[in-house]
Amino acid sequence: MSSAKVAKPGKPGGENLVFQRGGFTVRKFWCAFFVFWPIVAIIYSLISSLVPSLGWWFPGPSVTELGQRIDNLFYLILYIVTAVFIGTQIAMGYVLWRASHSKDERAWFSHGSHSLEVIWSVVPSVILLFLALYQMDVWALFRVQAYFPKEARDAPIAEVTARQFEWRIRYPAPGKKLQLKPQPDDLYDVNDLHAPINRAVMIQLRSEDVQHSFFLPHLRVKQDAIPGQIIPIWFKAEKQGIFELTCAELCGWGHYKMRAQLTAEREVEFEAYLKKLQADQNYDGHATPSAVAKKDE
Amino acid sequence: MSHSPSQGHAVPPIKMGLAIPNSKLCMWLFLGTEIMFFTAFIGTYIVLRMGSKGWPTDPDVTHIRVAAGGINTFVLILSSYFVVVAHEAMGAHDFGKARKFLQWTFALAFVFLGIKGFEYYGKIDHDILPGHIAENDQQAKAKVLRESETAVANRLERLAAKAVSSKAAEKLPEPKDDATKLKALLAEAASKPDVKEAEDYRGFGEMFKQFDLLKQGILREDLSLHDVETQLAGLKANEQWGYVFKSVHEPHPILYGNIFASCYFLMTGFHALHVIIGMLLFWILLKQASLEGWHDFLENSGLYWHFVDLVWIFLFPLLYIV
Amino acid sequence: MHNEHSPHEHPKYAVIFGALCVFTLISIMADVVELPWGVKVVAVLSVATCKALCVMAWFMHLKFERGWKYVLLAPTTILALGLPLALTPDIGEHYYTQEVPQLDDFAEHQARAAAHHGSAAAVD
Amino acid sequence: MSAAGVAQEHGHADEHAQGAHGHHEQSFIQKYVFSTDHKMIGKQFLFTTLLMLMLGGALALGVRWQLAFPWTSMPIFGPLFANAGGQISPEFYTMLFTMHATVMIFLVIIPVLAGAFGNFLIPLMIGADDMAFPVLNMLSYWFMIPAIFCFGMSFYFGGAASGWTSYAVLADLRAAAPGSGSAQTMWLMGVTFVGVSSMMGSVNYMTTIINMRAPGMTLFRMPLTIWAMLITAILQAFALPVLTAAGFMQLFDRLAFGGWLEGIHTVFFIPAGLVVNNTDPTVGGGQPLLWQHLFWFYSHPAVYIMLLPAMGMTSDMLACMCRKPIFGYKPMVYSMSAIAGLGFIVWGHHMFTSGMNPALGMTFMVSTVMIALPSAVKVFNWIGTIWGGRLQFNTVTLHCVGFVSMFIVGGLSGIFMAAVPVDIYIHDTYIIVAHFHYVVFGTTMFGVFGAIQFWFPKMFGRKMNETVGKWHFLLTYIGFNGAFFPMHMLGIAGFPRRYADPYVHPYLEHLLPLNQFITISAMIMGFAQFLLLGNFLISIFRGEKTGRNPWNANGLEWAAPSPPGHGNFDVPPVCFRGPYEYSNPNRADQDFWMQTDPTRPPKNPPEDPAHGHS
Ligand code: HEA
Ligand code: HEA
Ligand code: CUA
Ligand SMILES: [Cu+2]
Repeated sequence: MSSAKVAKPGKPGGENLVFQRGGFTVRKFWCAFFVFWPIVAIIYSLISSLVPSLGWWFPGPSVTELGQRIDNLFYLILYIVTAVFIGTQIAMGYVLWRASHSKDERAWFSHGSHSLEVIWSVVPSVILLFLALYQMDVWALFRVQAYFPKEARDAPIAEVTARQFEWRIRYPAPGKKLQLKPQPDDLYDVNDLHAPINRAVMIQLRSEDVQHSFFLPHLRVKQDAIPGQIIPIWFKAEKQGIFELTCAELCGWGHYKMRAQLTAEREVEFEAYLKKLQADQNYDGHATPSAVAKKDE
Repeated sequence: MSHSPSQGHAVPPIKMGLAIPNSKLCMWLFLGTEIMFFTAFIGTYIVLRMGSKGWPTDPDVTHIRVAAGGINTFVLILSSYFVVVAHEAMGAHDFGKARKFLQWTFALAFVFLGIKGFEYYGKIDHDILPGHIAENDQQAKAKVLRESETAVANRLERLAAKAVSSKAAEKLPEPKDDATKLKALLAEAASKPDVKEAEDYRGFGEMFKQFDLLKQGILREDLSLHDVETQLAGLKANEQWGYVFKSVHEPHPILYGNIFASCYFLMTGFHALHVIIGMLLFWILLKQASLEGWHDFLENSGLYWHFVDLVWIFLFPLLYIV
Repeated sequence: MHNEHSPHEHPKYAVIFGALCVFTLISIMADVVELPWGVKVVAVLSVATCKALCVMAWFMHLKFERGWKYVLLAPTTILALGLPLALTPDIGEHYYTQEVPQLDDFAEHQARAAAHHGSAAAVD
Repeated sequence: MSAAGVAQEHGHADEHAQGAHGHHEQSFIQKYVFSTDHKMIGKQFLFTTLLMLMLGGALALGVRWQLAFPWTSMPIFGPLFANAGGQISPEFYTMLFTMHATVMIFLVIIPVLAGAFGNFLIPLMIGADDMAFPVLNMLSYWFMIPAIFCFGMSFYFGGAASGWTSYAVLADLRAAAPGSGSAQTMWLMGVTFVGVSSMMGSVNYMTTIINMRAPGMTLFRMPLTIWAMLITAILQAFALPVLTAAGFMQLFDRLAFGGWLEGIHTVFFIPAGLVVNNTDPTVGGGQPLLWQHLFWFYSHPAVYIMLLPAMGMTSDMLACMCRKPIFGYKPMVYSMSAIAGLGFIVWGHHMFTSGMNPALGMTFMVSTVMIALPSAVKVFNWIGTIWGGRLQFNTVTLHCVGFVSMFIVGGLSGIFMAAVPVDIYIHDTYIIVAHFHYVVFGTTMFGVFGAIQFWFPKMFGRKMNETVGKWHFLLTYIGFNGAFFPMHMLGIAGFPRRYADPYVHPYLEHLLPLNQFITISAMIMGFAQFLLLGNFLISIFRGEKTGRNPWNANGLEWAAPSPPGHGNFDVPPVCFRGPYEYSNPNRADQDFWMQTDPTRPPKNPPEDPAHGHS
């Protein structure tokens, strides 16, 4: 880059690497380069969020109201963060351009500015505190048991037990309440959780072996199943359908295939499903079971 | 550095930093990290204990002896005291005295470890070891069964090996796999008049019968823990072969016993490890022909030793009294 | 400059040693005498803290050190107390229901033992 | 390796430095292997970590291969691993990302910052002739070797397979992850050794920085690198013992002996009654969440251990490259301290969905969000430093700008996670993977690459090739963003991490092409590292020779010969001013003013130009 200049003895400093600022085009190129990529990032994000058919964004609008609120918080943060991102990148591009193109012999000698320092501590801290406090109630609604809807709290519909690598589901017999300990007339199913829609339902989550995580992406629900704890979760699906239920916590080699589904259906259908489970379970070998075969194991 | 500065004027005569030797600063910083290390252990113990709806505290169950802990506390305090006076003596250049005090410290550390070892022995003797402890009747019974089966199998194996000639021993089946074959071999051996230990086998048939009773009882689950206890005591009491069951522990379920034992051994174990490291430091000192010039070393080892003492000062009430 | 203190400054180590022994005796007494559990905990832990302070102040010469001791020990103390404190809401207490099978079994067995006085009981 | 540089124009000076320490010849072993010289130890760390970077990167490419071309045989590496036709099995995949993270975090990033640059720079920058405890320093390097050995054994035994977080119960019970029995144990021992190594380093650094500064080097004349190293060492000293302790607990939980010891193991993290893989119910009484708390109590501060030194070095480089004092030196120091302090009280943000007490979740959310504040101060101050500077785009500058830019992205994505409700959805999805690669690779590694280029002349007396350096930057930067920016989208689409084959889930099937794009970008980035490695190795022997202060920088290290001899300084350094007096109007003849330069400012200094300029 530069020809080496041997340092004069006694004076610190060797050959001068610093003052070569590169050709004009080189400087322009790098400034453009650093400005270019945030633009790409933003365009890419815009495309992802505005073209849902690409599938690079949420897997559809949330099926629960609470999930909707989570999405809204996500967007709120996204707006703030995008503003900060654009702001800082523009500032960065500007100072880079200035610094690399300034015709001044010397850089501006300044150790900083107290007032600027105060401004850029206070403004973000206000924004951040607001962000934190603003999130609290959604969190409380999702996790603090006292805030759970009463209907959900009173009658958990099922107990879901995670194990390597499947989800076991236990319902109380129709008309009964779910007990902590298994009851003789409980109903069982594997990897297919049914829940009524338009009603807040609660589930008791357990793990039989290691830690798993109960993840319903379409409902924005996620809760780890911890061995030794029974953790209630609630949701209120507002749309009928079959939704993916996955495991989101590393639980061994089969973590990725710990796949199940949530069938959200109308109340009557749900009751019918429980009835059918009951009938299947009580099947004594005489009736013609249609659905028994469907069940694995 | 011996070189004089090329600059024209004098070097600012400032020694930057703290007015304590590097080694002492380093020791203190290290002790800071040690505090965090033990914080993790002690904190774990405290919260786990708070979070368990029960904790074995009865000394008859835990075999924790306040007296032993108390004496050990005293021993450590005394050894700490000897370190400071040794340090003082070093400061006064009385190396002989310092050495004597250090020897006391060293000896007391041994005493501490001895008492600690005695306590460990008591726990091991009663099988109060993490992972081994039955926490309910079911597990206690299963444990009795497991242990007595091993005891019987071991005894069989030993006897068979003794009884059968070395050539025959090669034919021996795997003892645990094939108890019946072993029994047959044993019977054969017992019938040989020239086997000295033949009398050992007298009554073994009876033993098998009684043991089977216990075993079936436990397996059928129609013995209460109390019954198992009585039967086991009966087996042990037999004059001829009771000794076979000596290694079987009394069935005493300890609720939360495993986590208790985990915490106990972890904390005291790491503390004992620190005692040993401290002893090494003192050993290095005592090995020196002259203690001259070892002042800083002694001071820093002393700091370390006091820290070891400090840890024990908290372990003692937490483990022995609370 | 140096923290080499002249001999007359030296504390009577024997006195400290005596105090430590007394503290130890107090702790043991707390165990021997029947005290409510809470009182006992507070008592022995305060005694332990006093002992620790004695050891640190005199045996470890902290009393004679300069300001750096605060810089070093204040954060350490905060962290050392803060860690167990922060663990308490999750481990020391339980927000969710704990599954402790051995606890249930234990209670069940104890109850059964009390009811049957050691006689056979063949329920699962 | 550095011998080539020693004998040059400052040869006479080196002689003096050596003279002070006796003239005895050092054998090869003493000089290059069991060296107690901080510079050599730093270089040893640097070589080791660069090597490990390649290894960790190769593992990452294995991960990427599986995600882009699931269940197809992997070229080059596939046959090596000889897994059923070079195919990656799910067990193997788990092991790949676990070991990838382990290597990258414990053997690359932490040791390259603290071990390599900490070692090399601390004594030089504070004007000491070596570390306070050279032998301890040497040991801290040599304790890396058993760590590497243990991780290697872990690999050999089939690989630890519990993620680098080694969450309890999965990592505690052998039956839970069949085949990783000894591997997980070796892994834990490796972590313990790394811990011991870091511990030794950190007490040594603290002692050295506190007590061995050159005359005049007051605390607030220390370069930000030194501040960062000091704060990092403090973080390590207080956080690491907790991990070591927890590691021991997990190790004892996993014990497996025979004889009368059979069945002995502790139960700290194991609750009772778990039926794993159809084995007998566990005995227990412990709490799995406890491990997470203890682990993150270390590992969150650890992410700042992985960042702060890079922040300090970038500050120094940026000031030099902009020929301008750092904007807000004291705020930079305070914000680093604040990051460190807050770093101790935010660990719970990794556990928002873990079944933690929700009240704790709220507390941790507030503290986590607040940690963005000191980070913001730092970002703005860096931008402020460039503002009005006189910049040239050399490789060092490029990496520094890359550092700041990537940190903004990585930091901002952290805000989403810090918000608990949002984290419910995005936890353990690829948005997390995107976040931390932006901070650990995008930020720290760019800082490190810049630092290698910047201090290379001091290390070897030669400089690295600029053109190759720029190509390396360009390709890495493009490859990096191509690889990791789309991961945000994957995360938003609910793509869980640690999945060997995510495409068994219908709602993820359509993401395969995006993953292939990511993989190709990762390969570009990966192969760009050969440029770095080649440039580095070749420049050691062929690079253009440089003098003492090729960058016209201010720090004490630039007053020493390049490379410094044993004992570092031929002239005992004295510090007369802060490290950032670039373009000081009091020096008309040059735009830098070395800390060792005894020149006094003139009697009537010109007006403070801070007000005058735009
Ligand atoms: C060098 C490493 C590093 C750094 C610096 C950070 C920095 C931060 N991290 Fe990150 N993090 C990791 C490494 C790092 N992290 C790793 C490795 C993991 C995953 C571990 C695993 O699970 O395997 C992780 C995971 C992780 C999680 C857990 C996610 C989950 O698993 O669900 C969270 C949650 O809060 C989080 C948050 C943050 C925050 C808030 C910061 C903040 O410090 C960032 C602050 C910076 C900025 C915000 C940008 C600059 C500021 C401005 C430009 C000012 C203006 C800004 C606003 C007003 C918003 N990180
Ligand atoms: C310092 C930390 C660091 C660094 C630098 C990296 C670098 C990279 N990481 Fe890593 N990563 C982690 C830390 C890091 N990672 C952590 C902590 C996890 C979490 C693990 C867990 O879940 O437990 C993770 C997980 C992780 C995943 C998620 C796996 C999963 O959840 O299923 C992925 C997937 O794409 C990934 C990819 C990459 C890539 C492509 C790079 C690239 O930057 C790598 C670029 C390549 C090189 C720099 C080297 C070039 C080498 C060659 C081309 C081969 C030559 C080989 C020889 C000569 C031997 N990483
Ligand atoms: Cu279950 Cu992952
Ligand atoms: Cu974190």
